[in-house]
Amino acid sequence: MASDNQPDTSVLLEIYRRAALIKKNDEKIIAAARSGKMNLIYYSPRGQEIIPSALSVHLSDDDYVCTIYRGIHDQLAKGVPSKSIWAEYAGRVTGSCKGKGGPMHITYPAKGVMVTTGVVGSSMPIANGLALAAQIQGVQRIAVANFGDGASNIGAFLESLNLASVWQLPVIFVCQNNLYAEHSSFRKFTAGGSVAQRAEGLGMPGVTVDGNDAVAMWRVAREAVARARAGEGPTLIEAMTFRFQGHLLGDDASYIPAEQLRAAVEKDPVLALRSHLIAHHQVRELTLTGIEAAIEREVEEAQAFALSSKWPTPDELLTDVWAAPGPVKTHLSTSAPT
Amino acid sequence: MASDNQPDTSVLLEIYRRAALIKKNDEKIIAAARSGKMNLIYYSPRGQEIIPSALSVHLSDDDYVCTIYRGIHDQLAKGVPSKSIWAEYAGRVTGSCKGKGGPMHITYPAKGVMVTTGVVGSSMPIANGLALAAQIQGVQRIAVANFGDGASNIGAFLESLNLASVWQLPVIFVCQNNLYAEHSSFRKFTAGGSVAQRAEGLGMPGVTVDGNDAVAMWRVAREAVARARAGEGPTLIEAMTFRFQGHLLGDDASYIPAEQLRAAVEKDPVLALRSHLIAHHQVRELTLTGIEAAIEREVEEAQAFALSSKWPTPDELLTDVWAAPGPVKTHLSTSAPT
Amino acid sequence: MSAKPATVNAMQAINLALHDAMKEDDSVIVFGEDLADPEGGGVLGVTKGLSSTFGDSRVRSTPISEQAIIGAGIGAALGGLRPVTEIMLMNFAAVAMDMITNHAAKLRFMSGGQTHVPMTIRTMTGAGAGNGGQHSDYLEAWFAHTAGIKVVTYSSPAEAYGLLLSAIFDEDPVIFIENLTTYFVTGPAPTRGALIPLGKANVLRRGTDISLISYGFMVNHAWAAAVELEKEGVSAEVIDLRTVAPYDAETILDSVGRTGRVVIVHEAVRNFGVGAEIAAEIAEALHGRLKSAPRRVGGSFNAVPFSKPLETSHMPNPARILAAARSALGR
Amino acid sequence: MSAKPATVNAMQAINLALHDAMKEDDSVIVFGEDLADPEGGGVLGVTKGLSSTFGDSRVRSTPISEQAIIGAGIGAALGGLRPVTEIMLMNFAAVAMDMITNHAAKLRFMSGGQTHVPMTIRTMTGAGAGNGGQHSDYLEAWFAHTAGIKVVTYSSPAEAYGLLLSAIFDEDPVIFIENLTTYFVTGPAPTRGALIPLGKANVLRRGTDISLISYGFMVNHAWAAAVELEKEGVSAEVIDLRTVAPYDAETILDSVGRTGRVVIVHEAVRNFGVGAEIAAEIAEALHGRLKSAPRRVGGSFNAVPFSKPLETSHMPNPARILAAARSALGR
Ligand SMILES: Cc1ncc(C[n+]2csc(CCOP(=O)(O)OP(=O)(O)O)c2C)c(N)n1
Ligand SMILES: Cc1ncc(C[n+]2csc(CCOP(=O)(O)OP(=O)(O)O)c2C)c(N)n1
Ligand SMILES: [Mg+2]
Ligand SMILES: [Mg+2]
Repeated sequence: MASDNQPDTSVLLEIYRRAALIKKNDEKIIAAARSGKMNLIYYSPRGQEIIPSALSVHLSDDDYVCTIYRGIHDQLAKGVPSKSIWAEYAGRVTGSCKGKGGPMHITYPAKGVMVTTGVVGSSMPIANGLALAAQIQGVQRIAVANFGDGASNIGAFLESLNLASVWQLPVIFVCQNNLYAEHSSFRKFTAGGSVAQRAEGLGMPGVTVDGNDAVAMWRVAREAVARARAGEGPTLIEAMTFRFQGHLLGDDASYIPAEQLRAAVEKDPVLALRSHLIAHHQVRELTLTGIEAAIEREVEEAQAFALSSKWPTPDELLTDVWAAPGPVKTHLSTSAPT
Repeated sequence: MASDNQPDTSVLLEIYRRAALIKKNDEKIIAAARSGKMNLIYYSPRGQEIIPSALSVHLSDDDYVCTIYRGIHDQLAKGVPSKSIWAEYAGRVTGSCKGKGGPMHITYPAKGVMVTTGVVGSSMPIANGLALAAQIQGVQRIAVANFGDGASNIGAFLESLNLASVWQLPVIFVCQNNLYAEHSSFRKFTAGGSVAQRAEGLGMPGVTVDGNDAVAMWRVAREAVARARAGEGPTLIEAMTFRFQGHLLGDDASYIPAEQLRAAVEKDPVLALRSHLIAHHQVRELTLTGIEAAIEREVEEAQAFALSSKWPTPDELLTDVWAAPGPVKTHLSTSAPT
Repeated sequence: MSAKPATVNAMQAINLALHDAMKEDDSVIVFGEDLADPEGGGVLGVTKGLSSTFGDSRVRSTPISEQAIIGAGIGAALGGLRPVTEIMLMNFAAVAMDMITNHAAKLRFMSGGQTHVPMTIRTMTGAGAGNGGQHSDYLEAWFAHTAGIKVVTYSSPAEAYGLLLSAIFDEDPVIFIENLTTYFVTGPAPTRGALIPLGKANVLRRGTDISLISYGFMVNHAWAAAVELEKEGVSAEVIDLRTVAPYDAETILDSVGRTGRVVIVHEAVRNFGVGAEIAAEIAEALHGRLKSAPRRVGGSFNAVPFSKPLETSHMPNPARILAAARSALGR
Repeated sequence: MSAKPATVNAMQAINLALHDAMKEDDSVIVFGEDLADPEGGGVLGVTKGLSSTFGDSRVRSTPISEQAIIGAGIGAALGGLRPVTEIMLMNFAAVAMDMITNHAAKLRFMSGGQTHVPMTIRTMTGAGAGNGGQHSDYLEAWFAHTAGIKVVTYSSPAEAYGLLLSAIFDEDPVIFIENLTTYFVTGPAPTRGALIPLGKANVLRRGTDISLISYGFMVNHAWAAAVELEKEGVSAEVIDLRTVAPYDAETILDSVGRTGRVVIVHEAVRNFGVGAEIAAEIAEALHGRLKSAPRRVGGSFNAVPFSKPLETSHMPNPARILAAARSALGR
């Protein structure tokens, strides 16, 4: 079935694995939060799993990702271990950020997850800088900036896209358009009605894609990644999707018309991909349940690891504020006194 | 000669009068600064006179204007008396802002000049608010935000245009594209190559016009003003023009190719309109010299007024920081204790 | 809005103040992200009902555009209205810092008094709920250092009502700081329609041995420390600044002049905080009359951490205030 | 860059520091508005020659996009480079305040030390040239109040060189504040290649009767006041903080501990300024050892006015420092 324009089965299976991993983590995090095992502010990515899963199969660990508070799907898809995230969510010293950052600031450089931010719009300017570093260093790395539809109305969006075009940076702007920004509907607050359309005036291609369609998303991402790696500059991808939960855990999403939500949930993109694999790629149910069982174990272990880990001690307040004291440069070696 | 699509002679004459007034003020300010009579930072609008002159004939004193450090043309066209500007430039207490604001902050509410700003991009968000006030109050006022081409790359541009569209505000965004932002050429730093093109993605019409062509500018402005007054929402006008002087007085503009500058100066828009009036509107030389003589007198008087005015006294430092002390509301009249 | 409940929380008090201000004066308008009723009347419901009552012209949800929000507030104020804008969380004020400090605060002065900006900026913040480094900061010192804008906050629901009304009807821009914890703490209902004047501190408790000066939710911690001190035979005066900037120097100097000892408390990080100005002013004005050095208690100097034990150690609490007070008292 | 001139101004010293840093380390990159040679090498020419020497990959002019500039600096730093970004004037830092304070300053802490941001932000400011309310402010107190970012400035060209080098090679973000007046004042040339350490104040002049503490161009005014005081038989110690935050408390407390009197001077408005923190710290640490109250001299509390006589009265000057010192000395 594989063709140049079609991911082969193994790739689709890997996309599914990542999406299912996100879905399972989400399920268990919500359960752990609801049961009081963990106390955290949580922004569920349920419904948006396919976007980073289909994108990240084109990326290596060296490629950079910046994401937002609603970012666990981006982090997991990029390879951040579940247990590092769980332990951070639980506020433990074994978390990716020693518990200092928390859910909104997951960082994991070994997998290229450099910044998770809580300020709308701020993933974009920083992703530019990561791409700039790669460009100047002459390495093949690219950078991905994830953000929401609501972020397309904040100033940093325009500044970032313009600069990326002017410098032809190897960066991809991925707008995960879930049609809501907190309680605000996309159409009501986004003039022009399209994020992708804003790209042209900022000198780069803008593509709208069904982000819940693994194949379509894989294709669009592949092209953007190729452009970036070839030094042809940035791309804006507007990946259409939908948020199954409220803005954050505890939000009942009453502002979303019930019909709209039901329709979206019925087309659950993770289940859709699962069915697609069985129907069109001859993948056996057993293969999938095997993958799912492994995921179940990983997530269970992550939870156990997190909840049995130690809390940080108060002295952690004083470290990582500045560089630890140490020797500093006192003389340049190349410009000696004359 | 007048037609619906053509300003009649009296209107064109008035546009010329405003443009000539700007040109003469500019000439004498530069002379006064060079001779040391006045000590100021000055951003010459020479070359851009037609834009506000052709726009402002569609406006009344009640309409609002926000402009930038390079704003004397916008202020004079809107009717701010030369002497208020001169006295402010000279730092005297008779200046429009008692000398406290200076050249970058000329304010003159009687003519609707509400804000002159020194921060790139900041005229736009504030103009929205003035338009919002008019919209809520149900009055016919509209607001104009002037800004440069360089300002189309700053975040406030996107935020302002989007909000103006979402709320359908009676505001006009006038980008005076003089092809340079300080020493930076428009093409090199503005991805996409067009400011007007950015309007569509932000839900409003964007029009590019030769801002140095009085008739074309008058026409485009008329349409935008009509749209705003009719409650049909905002318009972005990209008025192409050129800056004859450096960014500010003292800048030799060596970064501008000599040929480009020469070509622009040869097509001096003020002189072009003058010739046009004579050639196509049967205006007599005598009429024009009469206008010019009156202008000459006004500017001479403004200078004399400014230079003979008193300086502010140091106690002015303590006033206008907060409202002067006085009685404040202590009880609401409509919500009494129950 | 009918029967007056015996107790309200700060959310209800703020909602009532906005309601009463809008009813009082047609020029009061309210806008910010998610705050109109179609968007749920605010993410926590603080502004619920306003757009339904006063219409969607005067009460508007906005795109996520803090510069445009504050800019629109400035312009609307210049155009004769009394906008109440909202920056959802105080950290996001950083996004609109240019509009607030270079424009809202300065236009009166730079225009030579021709224009002014009677805008209120409501914003909310506070550590303690695990919101982490970009959602919890107290940044009032930035605004206090800016001439032309006032900083106001409250320590009880009733004061939230009266102070917010005064902010709205003030002729200058005011940052009105709300606090997440206070949203859920109830207290006596405000006197309907009564404004509490800006610029005047509130002496919550008279005392003779030491002055505890604070503002916002931390006043409650100062109060708790004072109660504890009483058990130790120490009479502590507790002062709530209410208006953080410009603050009521007279009341403070009078108090510390009498007690000779002072602890200043705020949730913002201690270093270069509002407490520094107050301590410096006291040290200058009362030199030779202080029985011990002025002390300051504030957040530890780091981003607000997420992990519960760290967040707890980061924040001031009654025990830390007590410790500072005891040290000031030489115990 | 060949023969060492006897004297240089701050523009030349800064240019030389940037040049030497770029030569030393390929990871040093420089970008900001108008600063590459095709755009004139900076509006005042401070960065002239850098792009021609080091190429237009490492030295770049940018669009007018302060958020994108600082964001790109943060990202480039995370990616292993040492970016030197430029915010043309300090007031425009307000536009990028979110990037600077919510991100650059906090990423080390929020990532649990996994990432850090060795970025320098050069910016320039200062009253005195009639640039008015939006182009003259000293805003260092905002950054000093933010954990994770340093504030550095200089009082002579040679120090501009050595301190800027240290800022560039520091592992944390640093705001390096330049001053318009200093661009045109010459002084002895720096020792090529020598860094001046951050975090350490410079005792410019030893004295026994009073300590004058300042930073930036105002150090020169403090010096002038000290010279005047000497004529009156008063021995004044003059301290240049060099690193404003975190500042060298040890040197300050040692000095004031000896002299027992202090005047703190900065151009920023006095209220809630850096001087407040220093005065508060001195008052706390040296209670009972001060011969007079700590005094502060700063800009008057208003936007910087345009009109010359107003601008002049707004700013600190030797006479005002002298007056404060005399009052501290009881004269
Ligand atoms: C600058 C800023 N303003 C406001 C907020 C509060 N806020 C948090 S998430 C959010 C909605 C963002 O929506 P969108 O960009 O569509 O992302 P989504 O949450 O849908 O993934 C808002 C307004 C913020 N975090 N930062
Ligand atoms: C936010 C901000 N950044 C930088 C500057 C410095 N600056 C002043 S004018 C200017 C160029 C603006 O160019 P443009 O918008 O084209 O207007 P023009 O001067 O050509 O009329 C710059 C960068 C500023 N005033 N504000
Ligand atoms: Mg969304
Ligand atoms: Mg321009």
